[in-house]
This record gives sequence, structure tokens and C-alpha cells, in this order.
Amino acid sequence: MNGMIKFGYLIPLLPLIGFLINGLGRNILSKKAVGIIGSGVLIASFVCSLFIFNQVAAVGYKTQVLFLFNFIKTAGLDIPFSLQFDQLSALFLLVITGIGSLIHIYSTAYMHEETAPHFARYFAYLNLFVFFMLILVLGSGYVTMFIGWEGVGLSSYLLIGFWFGNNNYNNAAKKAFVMNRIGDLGFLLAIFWMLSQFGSVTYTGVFEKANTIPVSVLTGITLLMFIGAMGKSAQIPLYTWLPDAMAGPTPVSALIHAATMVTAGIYMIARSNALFTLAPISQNVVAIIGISTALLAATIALKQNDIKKVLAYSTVSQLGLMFLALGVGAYTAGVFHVMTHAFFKALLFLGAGSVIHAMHHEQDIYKMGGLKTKLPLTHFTFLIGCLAIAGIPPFAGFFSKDEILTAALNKSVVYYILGVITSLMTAFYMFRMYFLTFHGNFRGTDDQFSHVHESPFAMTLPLILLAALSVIGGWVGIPAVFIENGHLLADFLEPIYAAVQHESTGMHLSHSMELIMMAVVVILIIVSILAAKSMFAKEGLKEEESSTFGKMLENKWYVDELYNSIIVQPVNHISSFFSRIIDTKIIDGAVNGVGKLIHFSARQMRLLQSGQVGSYVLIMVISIIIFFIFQMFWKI
Amino acid sequence: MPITEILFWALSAAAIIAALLVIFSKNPVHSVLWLIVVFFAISGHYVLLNAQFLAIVNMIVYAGAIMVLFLFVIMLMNMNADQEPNKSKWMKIAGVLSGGSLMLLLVASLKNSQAIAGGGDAGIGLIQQLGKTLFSEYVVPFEISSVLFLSAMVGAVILGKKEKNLTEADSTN
Amino acid sequence: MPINYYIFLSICLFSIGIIGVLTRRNAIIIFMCIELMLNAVNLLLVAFSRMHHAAAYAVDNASLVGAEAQIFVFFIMVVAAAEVTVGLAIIVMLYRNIHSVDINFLNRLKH
Amino acid sequence: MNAIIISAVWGVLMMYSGFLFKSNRNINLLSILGVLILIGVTFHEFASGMPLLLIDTKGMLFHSNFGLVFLLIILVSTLIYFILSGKDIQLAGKSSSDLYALIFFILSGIAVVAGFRSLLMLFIGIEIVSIPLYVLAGSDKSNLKSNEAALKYFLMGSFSTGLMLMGIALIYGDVGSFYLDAFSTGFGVLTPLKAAGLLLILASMSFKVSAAPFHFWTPDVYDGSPSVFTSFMATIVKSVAFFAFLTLFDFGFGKMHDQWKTIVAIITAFTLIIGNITAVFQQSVKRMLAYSSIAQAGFMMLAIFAINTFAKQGMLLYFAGYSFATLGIFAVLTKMKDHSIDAFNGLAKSQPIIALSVLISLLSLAGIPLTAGFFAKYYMLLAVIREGNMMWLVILAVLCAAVSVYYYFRVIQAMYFKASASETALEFDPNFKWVMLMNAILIIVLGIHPDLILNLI
Amino acid sequence: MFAAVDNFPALLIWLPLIGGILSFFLNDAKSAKSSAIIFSASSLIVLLVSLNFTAKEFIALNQVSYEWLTSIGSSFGLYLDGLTRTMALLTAIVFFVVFILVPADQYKDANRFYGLLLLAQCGLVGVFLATDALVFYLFWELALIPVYFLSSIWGGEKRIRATFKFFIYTFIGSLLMLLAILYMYNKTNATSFGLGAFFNLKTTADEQFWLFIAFFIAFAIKMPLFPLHTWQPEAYEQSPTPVTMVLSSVMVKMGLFGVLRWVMPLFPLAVKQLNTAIMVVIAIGIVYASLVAIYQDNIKRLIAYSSIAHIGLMALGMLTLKEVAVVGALLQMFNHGINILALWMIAYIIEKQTGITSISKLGGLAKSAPVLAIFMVITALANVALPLTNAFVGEFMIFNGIYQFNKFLAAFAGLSIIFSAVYTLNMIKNVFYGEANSTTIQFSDINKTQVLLFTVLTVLIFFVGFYPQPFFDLFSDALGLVLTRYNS
Repeated sequence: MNGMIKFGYLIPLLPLIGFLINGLGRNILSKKAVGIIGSGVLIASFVCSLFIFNQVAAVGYKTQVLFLFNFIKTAGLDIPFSLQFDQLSALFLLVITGIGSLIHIYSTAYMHEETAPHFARYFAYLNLFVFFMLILVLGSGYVTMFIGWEGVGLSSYLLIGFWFGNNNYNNAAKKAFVMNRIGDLGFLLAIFWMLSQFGSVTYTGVFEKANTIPVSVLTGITLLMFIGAMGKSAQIPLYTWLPDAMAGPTPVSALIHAATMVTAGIYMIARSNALFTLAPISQNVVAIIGISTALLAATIALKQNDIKKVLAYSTVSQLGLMFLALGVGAYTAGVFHVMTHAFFKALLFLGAGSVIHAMHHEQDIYKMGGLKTKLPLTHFTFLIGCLAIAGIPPFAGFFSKDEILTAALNKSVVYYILGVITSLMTAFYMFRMYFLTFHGNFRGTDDQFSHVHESPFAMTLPLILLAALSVIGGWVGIPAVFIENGHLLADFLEPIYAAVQHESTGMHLSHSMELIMMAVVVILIIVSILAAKSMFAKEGLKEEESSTFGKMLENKWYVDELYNSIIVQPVNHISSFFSRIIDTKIIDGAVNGVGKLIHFSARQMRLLQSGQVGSYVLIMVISIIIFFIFQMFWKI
Repeated sequence: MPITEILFWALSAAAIIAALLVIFSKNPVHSVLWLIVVFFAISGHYVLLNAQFLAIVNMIVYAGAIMVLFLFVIMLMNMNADQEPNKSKWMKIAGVLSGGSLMLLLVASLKNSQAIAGGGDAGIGLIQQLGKTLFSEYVVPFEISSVLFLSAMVGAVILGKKEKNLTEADSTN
Repeated sequence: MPINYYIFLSICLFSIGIIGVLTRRNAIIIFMCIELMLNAVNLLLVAFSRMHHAAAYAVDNASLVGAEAQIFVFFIMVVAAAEVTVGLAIIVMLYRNIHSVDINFLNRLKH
Repeated sequence: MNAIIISAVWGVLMMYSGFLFKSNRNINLLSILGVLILIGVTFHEFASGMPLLLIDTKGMLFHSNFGLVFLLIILVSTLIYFILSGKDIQLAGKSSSDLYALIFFILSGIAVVAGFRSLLMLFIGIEIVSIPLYVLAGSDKSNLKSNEAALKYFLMGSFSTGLMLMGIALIYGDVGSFYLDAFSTGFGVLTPLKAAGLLLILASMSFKVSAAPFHFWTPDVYDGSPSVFTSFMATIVKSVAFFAFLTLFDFGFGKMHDQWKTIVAIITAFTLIIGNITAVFQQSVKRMLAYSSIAQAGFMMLAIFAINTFAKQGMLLYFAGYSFATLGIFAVLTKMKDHSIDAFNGLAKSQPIIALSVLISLLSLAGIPLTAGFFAKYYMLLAVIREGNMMWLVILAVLCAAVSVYYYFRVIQAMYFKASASETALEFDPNFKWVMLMNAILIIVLGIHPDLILNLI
Repeated sequence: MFAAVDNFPALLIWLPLIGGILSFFLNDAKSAKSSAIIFSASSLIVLLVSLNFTAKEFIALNQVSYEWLTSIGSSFGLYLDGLTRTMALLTAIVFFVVFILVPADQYKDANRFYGLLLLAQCGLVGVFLATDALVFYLFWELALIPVYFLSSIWGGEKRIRATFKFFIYTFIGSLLMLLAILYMYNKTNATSFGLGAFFNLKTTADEQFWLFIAFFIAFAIKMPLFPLHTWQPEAYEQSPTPVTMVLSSVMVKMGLFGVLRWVMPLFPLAVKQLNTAIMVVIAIGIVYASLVAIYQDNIKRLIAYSSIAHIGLMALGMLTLKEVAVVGALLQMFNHGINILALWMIAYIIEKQTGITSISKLGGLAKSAPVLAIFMVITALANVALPLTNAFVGEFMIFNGIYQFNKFLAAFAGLSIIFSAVYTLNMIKNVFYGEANSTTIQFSDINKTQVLLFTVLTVLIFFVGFYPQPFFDLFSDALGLVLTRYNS
């Protein structure tokens, strides 16, 4: 153990300390103090992460594990609590603490309307989230990952339901938690399976033996893990919680439901690439689920009017693309997209937050319009974000998305085509939102319009920084088409995949072919942006949706209703049936029935006691007769 | 057929018939009288069995004292007429059936017993022998039975003493 | 004379007594039937006494075997006398209270 | 042996005490003195192994240690009975001295039963116990219920005596002797004569201990008799009947155990079921206790079924635990006008000490640990388990014990959890309270340390 | 110091017993309360001191046996090993908390209330410590009776019926157990009731089958396991909440403890024969209870069903016979005691102030009682076994064992993880979140003492969740007898 890594535990510890201070001192601390502490610990953590990254990035760096203590060491279980510092975790560290810091700073302004205790509570939750997220990515084994995994779920639950006075928000929080739990159960089962197969749940312990395990077992394990990832990263069928999660404060959506937590599933699969690579069936499942989710969410996003909902579905869609990347074996591409997506999606959310802040919590884009002039900075950064997500070169999204599409093409044309369609839709709905929000005429009340103003510096600073990152963030992964060996990220992450032999199947494209396809896609994207502009830049009021298809989209394919009728309602009915009928009538009825039976027989039996001497003697005589027969003639 | 056997059958028949008449007589006084007949028949059997002392005692105590007491009580209650309402028919049938089957069962289970062997007798049934045995071997139970009599006596006195104010202290049970 | 005959005879008497107890309602008659049962027992005991004595006499002609049964009969008579005293006292007491000795009227106590 | 004489003599003394003392209190004291003397004498016989007066009974009576301990338990119960219920005896009849005399005569009979080794003694002993009881049952002459109870008891008791005598006669016919130790001649094979006799005696003994289906007299007689004598019948007399039962089937028919135990098991099962289940429905505590006495008899029948060391030890413990507890409850019941369960409502508030004592008594009857009743039941169960091959009987017994909790706890619920409806609180003599408490403590002590009795034998 | 150590087991019995009896003679409610606190605190201190010794040096000193009922071969044997120390610690904590929590003036005849509670503590500790089957049985009943009285005297409207059902239900079970004990005693030739003597008996598979059933029914009723559970919601609902705390924190553990201490070592053949079938039933019961809990509107009933599910899970873990699950279940017994104690405290505080137990009539408490809400959330998280809370460690190990036993069983039982989240969050949502109504708006937050108690429990929750290793060290000697016969 050398260098900064000795102190690696500080990275998660600092946010934890922040959480404790803010949480316990919430009635004492002023808002300013809370803001400083909350953001300060994260910035400190970020600085530490920078040092760590620096060390990890050095040539010839070997993965280091920082052992803290034995979590469970008994009865054949040996689960240490230790942190692993390698390229993957270092990268995630930077993203989490970096964007986390920005969002903390942003929040100090955004949440300023809250009273001090609630303000402190907010920062405490946020710090807690970062703590768990760091545990998730730093943990050196699946159990540690799981601790963080459920922890972020908890923080997400707490933050979605932050305004607990509103029961819709609480329901959204509950939904998020429960859906995550469904996934978590899968993950947990995967852990148990691994424990029984590998006898260990540390990454090193597992990956070492991965080659010796039958493929069927690996398939099972990886599929169960993927169920966990579905829950956390909002993939079909467990994606419906994420749009609802927009009930939380917008910075939370930016941090948790866009930039970091929801990418935990990608992290998990990227981390377990050694297992997934050996289980092609699982990979295919991942890819199929990924691309389906991407498409589905994109279609829904086309018709959403809530600014945050659009972003939420876009997140789901982008996450689907990342899974596609993982599914086709392009782990680097997946991780790359995580990173760029973190930049521009955080930017977009914060921008949306800025708009919402300015509009006094109005989120319907049909009630906005023409905000370009009022919010120049927000508008500018938001535009960058949109361009980045649409995949216009040289913005960040272009590079990562392109890499995914290329990898998809390598695997199957279908993936590629569907991926392209998704990208086109993405560009379309993002710019629909952009134009509806910032162009055209203001559609709200005049009173609202007069109050619209640019956000304070604490909010615009993160926007600017993130906008910058959205521009340059992709340059770490320039494909070989442009610059040979330009893919710094791939080189950086290479050791993570060392254990796996890259087997490239399918066709290999020549550079020229690749360039052409790239150009075609970009042109198509631009066309769809223009289409959006023509349709929405001057758009007036919202039209009533007439086509069935449009209604379907507007109502999100009725998936929530479907779930409600095939899962939620049945469970409630079964529950009530069990409680009212089975428990009280049948089981307890049987118990009470025994008592009633005794009562009944008591009532009957006491009729024998007729009070008549004659019948008493008669019964005596008859029983003597029976005893005689029994004793004398019943020779058994 | 030796005379003892003839006597046996005659006495047995008398005893059983009289016994049946005891239970089937409507008039309690008749029952008492028939019961006395039974006792006489049994005393006859005692004589046949060389239990002369018991034969006498049976006549004196049972037929003489006890049955007179019964008769006395019946007379006291003025029950010489037939005034007993019939018990329900089923009860009677059940009673006869069960009593009869008990008899059959006992007979069936005891049918394989041995005969009385020999005919000799050291005269144990005579008063002299019995007296000796009673006051040597059985003096303790004899003395103890005095307690029995004492308590019976006290009991009869307690129950017989006249008490005034009869109250129907009969509440619901 | 086989002992069976005596056994059967006394069982007959005994059973008749039982039948009487079962079929009659008059407490005094029932009591008399019980006396009949006791007499059946007495007869049986005497018969057995005779039987055992005869068997013992064949071995030892001064044997007193069998006397105990006759003593027992004697005690039964004693007890019967005592019982009759108390029993009749009870019946008389009851008669004084309800002017009946019908046992079917004894139904205040039940269930 | 000495107890027989002394109690008989004391009975006579009590008879005349009515002339000597005008105060009922003195009569009561005299009776207590008599019991104390009896206890002293019996204890002396037990401790020294020699009675004060040595009388040759020709082997018809033999007071073993077992019998003497039994007698001691009975005498101690009687002492408690006299102390707790002395006043009520005087209320039951005008001539309390005569009633005391009868009780002493019964004690004399009990002493006979405690040592019988001959059927003749058994017969006389049981009759000495029974005949005064017929009188006691009817001692409330003006009460029709009491009359009825007396006649029922008398008729059925005589009937069962007839059955027993027939049984004795048949057995005599087979073995030619009335001595118990002669029964097992012929290598313990049940000849038809012996079997018939055994069954008849079994029926009549079952009647005496109120085992089903010969139990029918019990509820009616217990209910109809004056409570103070019900208490005596249900405890002391029942113990005696069981002791006779046990001695007879142990010494007399013990060698033939295998041939009659099935029948006894059936009787036991019937008794347990009928006693416990019928008690559930009773509204009157007195009648409930009558059924409970049947139920408890069912448990004691387990000892008859098993007849082994555990059974005999446990039987003594059972006598003690059952008698003390039942005497306590009856003593309270006697002092209450209303015998329904509701009459106990709120007793814990108005009379905490009485309620506590009754509570402990009830717990003991239910067989809750740390009361004498627990170890009593424990021994019964253990005895049957030791006997083997009859697990169904044990399980049945246990389930019935659970049912018994139901009706005993109804009284507890009334006392502790329900509020009293009536304004007038029951009044109890302070001395009575303390004796009740002592009785309860005795039950607890036996429950914690049953060795006190067990080590005696 | 060491001289006193070998009296620890006896002290743990005597302290509450003396305190309990003493309490009946105190007329003043305040002094009764303080005496109860003193006696339970002394128990707690004795236990905490005992935790300072390592397992090895402790056992030598703490396997004591006093002469009692020598004529029948029973002796007053007590044993304080890792398992029993944990359970006794739980007992001591729970009673201590209850005594501090319940104000002296809340119940009439407070001296009796405290006295009976102390007697119950005595019985419970006795159950855990006894090594002699007869003593075990006696304490088993002794623990039941005071609780019966407590619930029946101070309980809710339908208390008499509900608690009586509870009493008779458990009584039937314990009688069956008594039979089995007697049977085994008879097998030893009527010489000993000792656990060791029973352990060395040669019993056939057939005998074990029946003995197992007798024991297990008693324990299953106590836990309670589906479908023998219906007494529990009623009893919990009707009992005064402090008594419910004792009932569900400690008393239900008697059953689990019994399985560990008596059933598993003594009847290995029967356990192996029957465990699969029983586990299937238990697993169904877990899911069933979780589902039923979703429907409940009464807080107390909800917690009761939640408890049924959790207890079932522990029983499931034990029956897998996997060491990891057994250790997990052991730890979870302690954890569950702490967690549910905290849950009941919350229910108690709410009920005491508002008089409402219906979830739908509450709401918005987080506004008026933020501190309580925080503790509620923490407790709820522990209840759903979130990582870094104590229950996670236990349930993780239990599930791990179940998984090793059978994958599908684990997956099925795992559904309860999801359902538990549903009903727990529902409860939080409907009680603490949302709009406040006229009753809840006036709710005043918890006082300093309560905060202190909750803090202690919370610290325990997180300590065990974060660093459970000390407990595993404590258990190192506890499983010796339990699993030896299964490993070979």
C-alpha cells in the first residue's frame, strides 16, 4: 500500500462525516454552515479522488485493495470490508465526486427556500448518497457493492420523498424503493450463488476462478446480477420508477437519477466483465433489454410535456444504449458513455432546474417558451447539453454514442439500426423540448414571465463547468478513425479487462466505411433536429392528442396501468384475501373452531347427566356389559 | 334323583319365581312379601349347603327384621295400593335387556367351573364353629363393624329428627 | 351338585335384582332389589364356601376352610342392616318433604 | 391401627360433646384436638415403626409406611378442613356434634382402608366411610336438593356395593381366600371367575372414585350436598377411594396387570374426556368443581393404570395437592351465597388475600408449575410413560389438562380481570384469610419441593 | 472479580425474582418504578461484565448446578455460554428499556405491573440459562404466567379473550413438550433431566420423530410459525404495549432458542428427516405473513405480522443446518429483539399520545415529531434489513444458508424482502408522511429520555450492522452442541 491509497478510506468517510454533522446538527447549523460543510466534504473528497486518480493513472499501476476490517468472518464466510482502487473505480470516483461537488454547490442556491432544518436534512441525505455511491464503486467485493447498492437506493428513496407532505412524492419514493428491492433480490441471489460457487465474493476471488465454472452457472449468476442492474438502472421491466422519481428536487434528479446512481448497473456489469464475457447468453439478454429499453423510452419521451419527465425518459433511453454497449462486449464504450452522459445529463437537469427555479416550479414545457432572452446562460448551456446528447460532433455525446453504435454494428446490424433510430428520436425530442422551452413565445401568465430571471452564480457556475465538460469530455475517447491511439480512455481502462480475451466476432469495418456511416448518422440527426425546430420553434399552445398511437405514447404505453393491474392490484387483493378470509376465517377459524367444538361437545355431553337415577344405573350396567365383552370375548 | 337335587331345583325355582314377582308386582306390599319368599328359599339353600347358622340368621335378620322394617315404612307411607306410574316403556325394555344380557354374559363367561368335590363336612356352618372363628380370627372386623352400626345409628337419628320450617330452598341449578 | 348351578342361580337372582333396579321407580322397591342382589351374593358365597371346604376336607378333615366366607356373609348381613337403617331414614325424610318416593321426581340436580 | 380406635373413640366423644359444650366453637376446637392427636399418633407410628397398641389382626390390616403417609396426608387435609370449614359444619345442621361424630367415624373407616390386606376389611372400611356420607349428603334436611342428593347417592352407592360384593364372591370362588396376596395364585392368569370378579370390583371402585362411565352420581351429589360436605367428599373421601383402588389393584391384581390395564386405560380416557369437557360448560363453580373432581380422577386413574413406583409416589402427591387446593376453594365457596362464576367477579379487588389463595389453588388444580398440582400431574404422566406403549393415553391426558385450564381460568379471569357487579363485598374472618394463605403457601412449598412428601416413603 | 463470576447465572435469576416479589410490597408507584429500574439495571450490569470474558474462560466458571429435586434427578443447572449470554443480554436490555420508558403513573397498581414484569424477566432468563429440561420447562411456564396476567389486567378491550387464547395455545404446546421431556427422562432410566444426559441418549429415528414434533410444536407456537400464529396479532393488539415489547422482543425468541438449544442437538435424525417439509411450510408462512401485513391497518397488528415473517426467516435459517445460517439466525435473534423493541416503542409513544393505533387515522407525524420520525425511519430500515443495519448481517447470513440449502426456497422466501419493504414503507408513509390531521398536528415530539433510549438502540443497530464481529466471537462456543451431529 503506498501513496495516497493508504488514505483512500477518506473518500467515502468525508461525505459520511458531512452527513453526520448535517444530520445531527440540523437544528443548530445555519444554512450557510450546512452548505459549506455539505459541499466542502465533497470537494475535499474530490481532491482526494484526484490524487488517487493521479496515482492510478500512472503507468504500470497494479490494482490495490485497502483492507479496513472484517465485516463477516465466521462460519465459513469471509467477507472483508475493503476498498479497491483501480482504473474503473478511480474513473467513477472522479465522476461521482466531481459532479457531486458541482451539484452540491448548485443545491445551495436551488434549495435556498427551504428552512434551515430541512436544508440541512437535504444536504445530509445528499452526503449520505455520495457516501453509499462511493462505497458501491470502491468496494472490493460484491457484498460491499451491495451495501452501497442498497444504500443509494435508500438515499434515493429519502430524496425523492424529500417533500414528505405530498403523498404523490411519497408514493414515488416508495415505488422507487420497492422496484429497486426487486432488483436487489436478484443481485442478492447472485451473491449467494457466487458464494457457493466461488467461496468468495471479492472481485479477485471471483474472477480468478471464473474460467473453472460451467457456463450455465455463470449465465445464471450474470442474469441474476442483471436483474439487479435492471432495478437500479431502470431497464425494462423495472424502469417505471425513474420517471416518477422526478418528484425529488431537481439537483437530486441530476445527481442520482441521471449522473450516478442509475449508472450503478453499468458499473456492476463493467466490473463483472470477466463473468459476462464468459456467458454469451447473458450478454445477448443485456443487449436486447438494453436496446429495447432505449427504444421504448425514446418513444415515450417524444410525447412528454414535463421537462423533467422528458429528461428522465431520455435517461432511461441512454441507459439502454449503455447496456447495449455492455451487451455487445464494448465495456469501454459503455463506461465512456456513462461518463459523457453524466456530464451532459447533469448539465441538462441542472439547466432544467434553473428553468424550473426561474419559473417557480412550473415544469410543463407548454407553459414555457421564449426563455432564451431571460435566461441567456441557462439557454446557452442547455443548448450545449442538447447538442451533446444528440451526438453532434465534437461534443462529448458524439464520441461515446458513436463508439456504441460501431460496437453494435460489429455484433449485429439490427442493434445498429435500432440504435440509430434511438439516436434520431433522442435528437428529436431533446430539441422539441429545447425549442418549446427557449424559443417561441412565452405561454405562461404575464406575472410568471415578469418574475423569470437568471439563476444565481452558485447555480450557473456548475452549468458552465458542466457545459465545458460536455464539450471536451468526449475527447478522451477519440476513435481511431480520427486519431490513431486517440482513445485514451480505452488505454486507461485496459487493465480492467485484462482477464478477458477480446474475441471480436462479426464484421470489421474499414475506416472509410466507418467514416461514411458516421457522417450519415450525423446528417440524419441534424435533419431530425431541424424537423423539431420546424415543428416546435414557433409552436403555440399544445394540441389535444388525436391519434391512438400518440395517446399511447403520451400515456407511456400504459405500462404503469399494466403493472398496476397485473401486479399491484393482485398483490393487494391477495393480501386482503389472506388477511380477511384465510387468516381470520380459516386458520383462526380452525383454532376457534376447536374451542367451539369443545363447547359444543360440553353442551351435548352434559345432557347425559339427565338427573335420572335409572338412566345412570342403566349406563353403568351397559358399560359393565361392554367391559365384559371386551375382556372376556375380545381376545386380541 | 336324590332328594337334595329335587330340593335344589324346587328351591331354585321358588327363589327365581318369587324374585321375578318381586320386581313385577305392582303393589309394594306384595313385593315385600315375595321378597320374604325369596329369602326363605335362599335359607333353604343354605341348609342344603350345610350353612345352618346362616340359614337361621338369614330368616331372623332379613325376613324377620329387615323386611318388617320395609313393610313398616311402606305402610307408613300408605303405599299398599298400586300407585306407581309406569316407567317409560323404552326404559323398561332397556332395563330388562341389559339386565338379561348381563346375566347371559356372566353365565357364558363362568360356564366352565368345577363341581363341588366330595361331600364331607367338618361342621363349619354350625354356630359353634362359626362363633369360634368369628371371635378368634375375625374379632377385629367384628369390633370395627360396631363403628359402622354406631354411625348408622347416629345417621338415622340425624335424619329422623323432626325439624320444623321446611323451606323450598330450591333455586335454579 | 356342580358349583355351576349355584353360580347360575345366584347370577339369575343378581340379575333379576339389577333388572328391578333398572325398571322400577319406587325407591323402596329399588332398595329391595338391591337387597335381593346382596342375597344372591350371599348365596354364592355360601356355595363357594361349601366348595372350598369340601376340597380342603378331602385333605384334612379338621379343616376350617370355608368358614371365612360364611363370616363374610355374616358381615354382609350386618352391613345390609346398617344400610337399611340409613336408607330407610333417607327415604322417609324425602317422603316427608315431597310426599313421594318416585325417583323420577329426583331431577332437580342435572346437567 | 391406633388411628382406627382413637378416631372411633373420638367420634363417640364428639357425639357427647353436644351435651358438654354449648358453644359450637368449643366443639370445633375439640374436633381439631382430635385430629391433632390422630396426627401425632399416626406420626409416632410412622416414625417409630410401632403402633402404641399392638393388635393382632391376623394379617387383615397392615399399615405400611405408604399407608401411614397416606393417612397423614388425609389427616392433615382433615385438619385444614376443620379449621377452614368448622363454622360451616355448624351451619349445615342443628346438631353439629353429631356431624362431627360422623366425620370421625369416617376417619376411622379411612384408617381401616389405609391398611387393608383383606377384602373383608376393604368392604367394611368402605362401608364405614360410605354410610355416614349418605347421611352427611342429606344433612340439610329441609333442602330438597340435599334430600335428592342423599337418596341418589344412597341408591347408587348401595347398587355399587352390590356389584362389589358379587365381584368379591366370584374372586373368592376362584382363590378360596379374601387375602389380597392370595389373588395372584395360578401365576397371575385371569381365570374367568377371577376376571368377572375383577371387572365387577373395577366397576364398583370406579364408581367410588367417580370414574366414567360410573361417575354420574358425582355432579348431582356434589351439587346437592351442603357445600361443606361436598368439600369433604370431593377431597378426603375421594382420596380414600383411590387409595383403596390402588392398594387393591397393586397388591391384589398387580401380577395380572397386563390383562386389565387396557380396560383401565379406556375408563381413564373416558373419565378424562367427560370430566374435562363437561366442566367447560358449567356456570356454577360448585358444579364445575364437581366435574373437575371427575377430571382430576381421570388423572389419578393414570396411576391405577400404571401401578408402578412413580404412580404410587405421585398418587400421594396428588392427594395432597388436589385435596389442599380443593379444600381451599370450597372453603371460600361455602362462604358465598351465590355459587355462580360471576360471584367471583372482582374478588381480587375486594379480598386480595383470599383471591390470591384461590388463585394458587386453581393454578395447582390446573397443574401449572411451581404448585403441588404440577408435580402431581407430572408423576402421573411419568408413570404412564414408564409403563410404555400407551402414548395415546398420555397425549389425551395432556390435551385434557389444557382443556382444564379453560374452566379453572374462568374463575381466575372473574377474580382478577372483571369488575364486581354487586356493591356488597364479601366479608371474611381475618383468621380464615391467614389459614387460606397458609394453605396456599403449603401448595407452593409442595410445588417447589415435592421431596417433602416423596422422601417420606 | 472472578469469585463473583461463577455466581452470574444465579444472580441473573435472583435479581429479577427478588425485585419482582419486593415490588408487590411497595405501595408507591414511583418507588416501584425505581426499584424495577435498579434491579433490571443490575442484571444488565452483570451481563455487561460477563461480556468482558472470552468464551473459554467463561464457560469453565459458568456451568453451575445447584441441588434441587435430587430424588428425581433434576438439578438446578444453569449455563451461561455465548448463546445464552446474547439472549440474556437482549432480555436485560429490553426490560431495562421498558422500565425506563413506562411512566410510573401510566398503569394502575404500578407496583404489581413492575413486579409481574420482573417476574417475567426472571422466567425468561431462566428459560435461556437452564441446562436441565425440567428447570427449562418450569421457567418456560413461569415466564408465561406473569405475562398472561399483565396482558389480561392492563390490556385492551378484548384482552381477556385474546390473552387467554394466547395462554391456552402456548400452554398446549408446552404440555406436549413436557411429555417429550418426560419421555426422554424415562429413557435415561429416570436419572437425569440434564441436557448432556439427553444428548447421550440413544434414540431411534422413530422416537426422535415424535419427540421432535412435540418439542417443535411447542416452539412453533411460541415463535409463532405459520399456521400456528393466529394468537399473536390478537395478543399483541390487546396487550398493553410495554408488555407487547417484552412479548415480541424476547418471548418469541424462546421458541427459536428452544430449537437451537434443545431440538437441534437432541433430535438430529428427525431434524434431517423433517426439515425440508417444515421449511417449505415456513417459507410459505413468511410470504403469507408479509402479504397479510400489507393489508393491516392497525400498527400493532402490522408489526405482529412483520414479526411472524421475520421469526419465520430465522427458523428457516436454523433448519437449513448450515452453520452460516445458524450463526446468522443467532445474531438475528438479538437484532430482531432490538429492532422490534424500537418499533414497539414508536407504536407505544404514538398510541400513548393520540390513543390511535389505526394507520389510516394517522399521518403527517414527521412534521410535528421530526425526531421520532428519524428514529422511525432508522428502525424501519433495520426492519427491512438494509445494509449497515444489524438485520442485514443476520438476514444475509440466513439467506446465504437457505440458498445453500435450496436455491428456489431462498428465492421464494426472498419475496418477503420485497413485501417487507412494501408494508414498512407504507407504514412510514401513512403514519409519518403526508398531511397532518387535527390529531397528529398537536403531537409533541419525544422527550429527552426517549431520545436517549432510541439513541442507544440506534447505536446498537448500526454497530452490529457495521461491525458484527464481536458477536461472532461471542458465539464461537455456542454452536458446539448444536451442529456436531450434522457435520459428520
